[in-house]
Amino acid sequence: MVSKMPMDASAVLSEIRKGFILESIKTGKRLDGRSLDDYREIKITENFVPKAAGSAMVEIGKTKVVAGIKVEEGDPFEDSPDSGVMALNIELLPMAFPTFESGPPSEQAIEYSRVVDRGIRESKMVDTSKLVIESGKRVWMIFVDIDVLNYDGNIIDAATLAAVTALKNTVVPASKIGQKDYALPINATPVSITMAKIGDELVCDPDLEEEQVSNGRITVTISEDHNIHAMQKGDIGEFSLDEIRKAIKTSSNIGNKLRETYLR
Amino acid sequence: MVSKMPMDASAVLSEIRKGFILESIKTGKRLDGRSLDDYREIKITENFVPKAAGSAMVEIGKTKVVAGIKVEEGDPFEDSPDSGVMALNIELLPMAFPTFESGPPSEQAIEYSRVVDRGIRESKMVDTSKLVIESGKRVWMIFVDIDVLNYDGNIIDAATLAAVTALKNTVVPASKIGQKDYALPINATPVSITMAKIGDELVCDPDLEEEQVSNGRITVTISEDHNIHAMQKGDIGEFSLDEIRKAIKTSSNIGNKLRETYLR
Amino acid sequence: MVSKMPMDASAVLSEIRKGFILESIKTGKRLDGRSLDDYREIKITENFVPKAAGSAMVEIGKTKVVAGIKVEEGDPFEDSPDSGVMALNIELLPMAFPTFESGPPSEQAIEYSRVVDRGIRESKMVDTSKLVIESGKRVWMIFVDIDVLNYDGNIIDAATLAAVTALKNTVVPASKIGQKDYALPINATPVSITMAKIGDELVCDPDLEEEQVSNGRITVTISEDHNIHAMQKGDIGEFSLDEIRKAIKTSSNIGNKLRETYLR
Amino acid sequence: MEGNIKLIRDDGLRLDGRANNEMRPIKIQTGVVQRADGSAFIEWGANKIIVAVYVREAYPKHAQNIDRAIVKARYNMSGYSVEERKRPGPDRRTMEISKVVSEALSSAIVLEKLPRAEVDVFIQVLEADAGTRIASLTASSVAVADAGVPMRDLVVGCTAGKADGKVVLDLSKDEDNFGQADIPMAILPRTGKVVLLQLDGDVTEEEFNEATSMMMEAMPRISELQKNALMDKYSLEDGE
Amino acid sequence: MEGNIKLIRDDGLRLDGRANNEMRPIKIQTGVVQRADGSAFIEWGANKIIVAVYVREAYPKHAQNIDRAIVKARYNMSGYSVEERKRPGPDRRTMEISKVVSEALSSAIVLEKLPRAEVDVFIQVLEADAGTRIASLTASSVAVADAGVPMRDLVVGCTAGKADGKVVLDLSKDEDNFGQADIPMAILPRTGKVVLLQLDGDVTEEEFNEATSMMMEAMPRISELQKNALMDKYSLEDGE
Amino acid sequence: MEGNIKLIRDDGLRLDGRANNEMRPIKIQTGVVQRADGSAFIEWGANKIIVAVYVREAYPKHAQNIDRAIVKARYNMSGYSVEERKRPGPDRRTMEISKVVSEALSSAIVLEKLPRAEVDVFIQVLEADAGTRIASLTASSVAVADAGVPMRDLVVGCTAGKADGKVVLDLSKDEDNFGQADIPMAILPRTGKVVLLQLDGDVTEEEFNEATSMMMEAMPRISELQKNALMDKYSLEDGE
Repeated sequence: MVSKMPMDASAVLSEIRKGFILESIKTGKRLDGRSLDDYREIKITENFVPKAAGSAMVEIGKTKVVAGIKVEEGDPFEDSPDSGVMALNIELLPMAFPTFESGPPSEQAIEYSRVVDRGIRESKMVDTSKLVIESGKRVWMIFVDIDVLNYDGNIIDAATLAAVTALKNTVVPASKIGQKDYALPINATPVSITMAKIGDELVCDPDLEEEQVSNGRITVTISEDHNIHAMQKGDIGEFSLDEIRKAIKTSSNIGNKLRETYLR
Repeated sequence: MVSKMPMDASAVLSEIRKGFILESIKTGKRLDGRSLDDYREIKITENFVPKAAGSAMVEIGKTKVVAGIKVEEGDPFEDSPDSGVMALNIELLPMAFPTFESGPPSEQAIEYSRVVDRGIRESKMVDTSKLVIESGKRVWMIFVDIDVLNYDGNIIDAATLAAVTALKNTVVPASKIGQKDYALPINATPVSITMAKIGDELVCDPDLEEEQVSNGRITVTISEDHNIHAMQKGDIGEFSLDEIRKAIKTSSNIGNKLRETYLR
Repeated sequence: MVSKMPMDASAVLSEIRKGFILESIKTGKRLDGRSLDDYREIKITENFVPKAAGSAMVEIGKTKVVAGIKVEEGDPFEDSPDSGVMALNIELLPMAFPTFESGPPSEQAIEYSRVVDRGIRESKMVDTSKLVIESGKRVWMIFVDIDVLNYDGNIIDAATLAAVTALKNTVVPASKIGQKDYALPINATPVSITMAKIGDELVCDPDLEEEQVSNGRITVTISEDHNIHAMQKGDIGEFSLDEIRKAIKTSSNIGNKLRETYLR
Repeated sequence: MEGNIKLIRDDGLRLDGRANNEMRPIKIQTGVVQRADGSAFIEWGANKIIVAVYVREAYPKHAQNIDRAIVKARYNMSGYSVEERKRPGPDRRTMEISKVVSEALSSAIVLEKLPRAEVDVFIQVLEADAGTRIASLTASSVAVADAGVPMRDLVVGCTAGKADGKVVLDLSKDEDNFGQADIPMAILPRTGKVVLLQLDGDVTEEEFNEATSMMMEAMPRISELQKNALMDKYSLEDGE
Repeated sequence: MEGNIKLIRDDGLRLDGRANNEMRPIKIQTGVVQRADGSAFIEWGANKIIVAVYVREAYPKHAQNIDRAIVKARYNMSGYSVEERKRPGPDRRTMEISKVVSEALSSAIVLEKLPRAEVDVFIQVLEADAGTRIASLTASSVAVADAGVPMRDLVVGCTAGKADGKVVLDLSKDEDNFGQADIPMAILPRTGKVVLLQLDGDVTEEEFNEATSMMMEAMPRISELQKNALMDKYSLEDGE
Repeated sequence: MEGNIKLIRDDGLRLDGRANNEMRPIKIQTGVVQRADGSAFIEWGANKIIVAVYVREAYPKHAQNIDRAIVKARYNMSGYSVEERKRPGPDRRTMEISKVVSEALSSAIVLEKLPRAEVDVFIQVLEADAGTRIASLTASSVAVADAGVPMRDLVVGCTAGKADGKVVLDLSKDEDNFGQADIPMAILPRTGKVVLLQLDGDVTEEEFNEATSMMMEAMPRISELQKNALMDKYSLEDGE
């Protein structure tokens, strides 16, 4: 489906507004009063969808996402007979932004999904070895569906927070197969920190306007062991190695704070 | 695929012609001489496709459809191990009308299919309990495919008539699995009656021009027990509750006549 | 996906250039110096993709294709329990020509695939009876994927040459199931000869410019038994029966030469 | 629709304790999708549905109606909204719902006031528990009004059906699955005109009449909730 | 194409009693799809195929040829037309048939007489019993003429093949499934020029020549049926 | 990414005999797809990848950027390029690679020099053996230059990762499958600025720094091969 009014998202931002954003960031303050490392207000509603096996609504400023988990029986992959399966998908719903379209996922939706998925998968958050029903034959499949309801920048961090929160309150419905329900076994709590490069600065948790003036985005996903489990440079733009190393340090600090505040 | 000459079907009807239709209906007579409750001439050719398990061509005026049945072995649904499966699909073939397109079914085709399907399914016409080969493992699947070859209004009634006729002459090919072929077990004979609201009147079996000037359509499917098994208000427009109740009475009368005349 | 700059491939050829081609062919010589029956230079690189079960790159002039074979376990067709399965597919990669598009295969790609497939299949080149692992249950499936990398006319012959060469060097990986690897059993070596009708002449191995001025194409696939296994008249245009019979004679002669030179 | 499961208790109430003509609780809220021109969130029993509306020039040009707006509702279910995980994208059921909801809204919107426009109504079912099409339409109507689209009236919907042989209002999930009929209906409350009506199952003429009367009685209460949701927003906006 | 099944009886006739060079019965009728610009219905043995033709401006603009028409045939099979239920929509086989039929018709239509136009030929196979592509093309040609599209000649088609080692005309389903070769061909009868030709199987040059000669002999009879179908319509129209 | 397989031999070298910071052999060639505006073929270890570039007006018009070019890379794998036959068409992995490669190239191309244009970069992986995205990007950059598209610098890429707990350069297939981390990176060598960076696995900050330093050291050698490929072509062209 083609979009109704073809438009480049960045076109909506006037040159004057762009100038304001850039000038402000040079001074270390952002237009909404945040310092460069500040996140917008974060609101988490756990178990937002009681019928799901786990769920959470996460709002970062006006960005709003819902993650819901379904746990179903399925076949293991041939090359990992003793491991459950996790599949994660972000839908950029057309309600969330004028240029988001119905239909198969866009490159943007797929990139976001895969970055969030890697952070969770590589941190070994979910202990998939405890999701085996019968070795090589039957395992639990964890479907993580994340819907973006309103888009105001920084989907990746909102989606990671929502998915991690939802997984942490997920119950495996083992009673369906005559066993006892049990909490999804969790080994780690990954947090992703996304920064935009605006002018010469790295700015945490960019809102939509900031994304529109940025030259590149970088995401770092870190778990409580302080190790890096996923990184992604996105969008057109470039970073020096120093900037990347600085991004890692920032992520480590802020990631810890977010984890302690929102993911206990 | 986009249509060749983008056009709104209603655009082809001149304002003058619309006026004629409306004026005429006010007087209780339609342009082709029918009274408000009259159907056009109905012609049914049974077993039109001898290779199918059952089939019929139905013409209502110039509207022409063919229904064909295939009966194949398949798996039952998990939640109904002792029941055969029926799937019904209407194809609005691009040959039937200039704006009908190839490709996946349109919303219109899907709505029509589902209305026809519900009338047949909810009247319990086909006794699916007698289509079980092995409980929970193997059942007969009844595929009802309805092709619209020429479109001149009132597809739903033509398709219902064609599907019901075809099902009534369907043979289950049980000899394929070493049993005896048998007639598809039939419990009821549903008939659908579709009316268009034109001006302040309800008009049975609208032709294409009448559909184009109507404000809403209503279909009622009734079987010989006089019970209602499906209803559908379609298209933009509105009905009073009185009109709807009148539509039910009309359907009951005309449905009986159609059943006796065409579906013995 | 729509093409970037909508254009009819034939539109790129000027009327003057067309005149040159036609005039030249009348004299029995083509613009590049070939006589009517000559092929362009043919270059075959066997085992171009060592990881595949078999492979070949074939260049005919500037037309360049790669065929690669994968051999995998799979289910036999219900109606041929004692036969392996072969599936052949040509991809007209968008890199090969400005109007080739990504997405599902075009009618052109499908026609080419099916003509190449028929020549190989009907000549009984691959002895599929020797590809059975367990009768009715498990067989070897031969996937022949042919990618067109650069398009300068006569895809069908290049693809047939590439597929036949690749099949001839294919190894069935039977060691995967505890048996011994073995060379794919080959019974015949089909060669396809494609001619274009240009003016009143039949011209072998047309290049792209010649295809653009031609009125019809004819392909004949012949194996060493001299029997015809596939024929296809393609494109808009017409042939007399005499021309077709002449095409068969030409194919028989040239096919033998190609087989001896390139497919020993 | 099977009838062999007991859906009415010995005390005459339904399994969830409701009387025959009793609705589930409903909450409606607007302004929930800031990016959109209008939006609404409805909780109807355990149903949770969010709707956002965008009003724009129809595109491409040849898809425009020069004298009126086109209304396109798209009913979509989240993967986690139902018992078995729903695969993304439309299916035949959701496409039919999108069509009847579009038509019901079109019957209420003053289409001629928005020539060449497309009113896109995006419906997302986050949690489904019977009656989603009617809850979606009821919320959509609020979201459309919230977007400032001129309407002749707010569409309001409701379902009735037959469970254990009795006519009941606002079917629960069990009643929907195991009852004998399901009748969703929507009206323009000012005139009482019906803009959506479907039925499937097995009902007599008398049962149909009983069901529609029951729904007609319930409609004003739901209509009130719609108006309150819109007023709350504007009074809040005034108060800020 | 397997050869181990007996397809020629001891009396030298085929399983269905036909001689080697004998066609199945053919009936052609026009004016069967009233909505279309032209149409035809063909029964060829047990094949039942309906064709409708629409002539219109090609759309979008950049898909037009400024100096001639585009011909687009679409061969489509009904779900019930074949032994195993056919899923709706094109597959590789039907797409190839659509292409060769389009090209054969294009070779007969005076394309330059209809610049910017698209001739849409919708072919629906209601019952299939071997030889559908040729029966489709033969009927399409009548439907195109019925639509008033200028043609140099009516395309007429036929098949021959090899069954039990013998060359036979107009293959039956069994001969198609179990014979050794299938050769569909179509010509413009005035000039005898070939506009469609395909072959698959195993034939010698001599067998090919025998098959094509056999088909050439049969063509005029089929051509006659096409003309009669068109004349019937017009004489009927005159008579009304 | 599992760590239970031995990837470093007792002599400290890797399974294929390379030292920690040793690359696989690389060959680059241009002018391999004559029809295209630019092209390149890269062999990187057992990887075989061909890239062709077309520069054209973006279509349709409303998809154009009036002040700069759009870059669209499409990474595609041949059916026979991997262990298990790959079905044709994009999947989620290939779509992500297409996106990051497009963005990396966009960061190097002087987009403003080609207003309204689309630079189509078609990448075909004929044989895959770990590190294809980086090899594709490295070759794409050469193909784009070969097409005469103005660039600020040739993008050059490389991977590092962790295998058996040690940081190693240019992962082999086994190291990719059974190692603990994979870090593809690409830079503009003149400034050292990073235009592509991904990571998945498990690394400490120190290991990340070691890996990136190792890659930075290797980049100039790969960059040299790119330049030679372009020079070879032009010297050959001069020599002809």
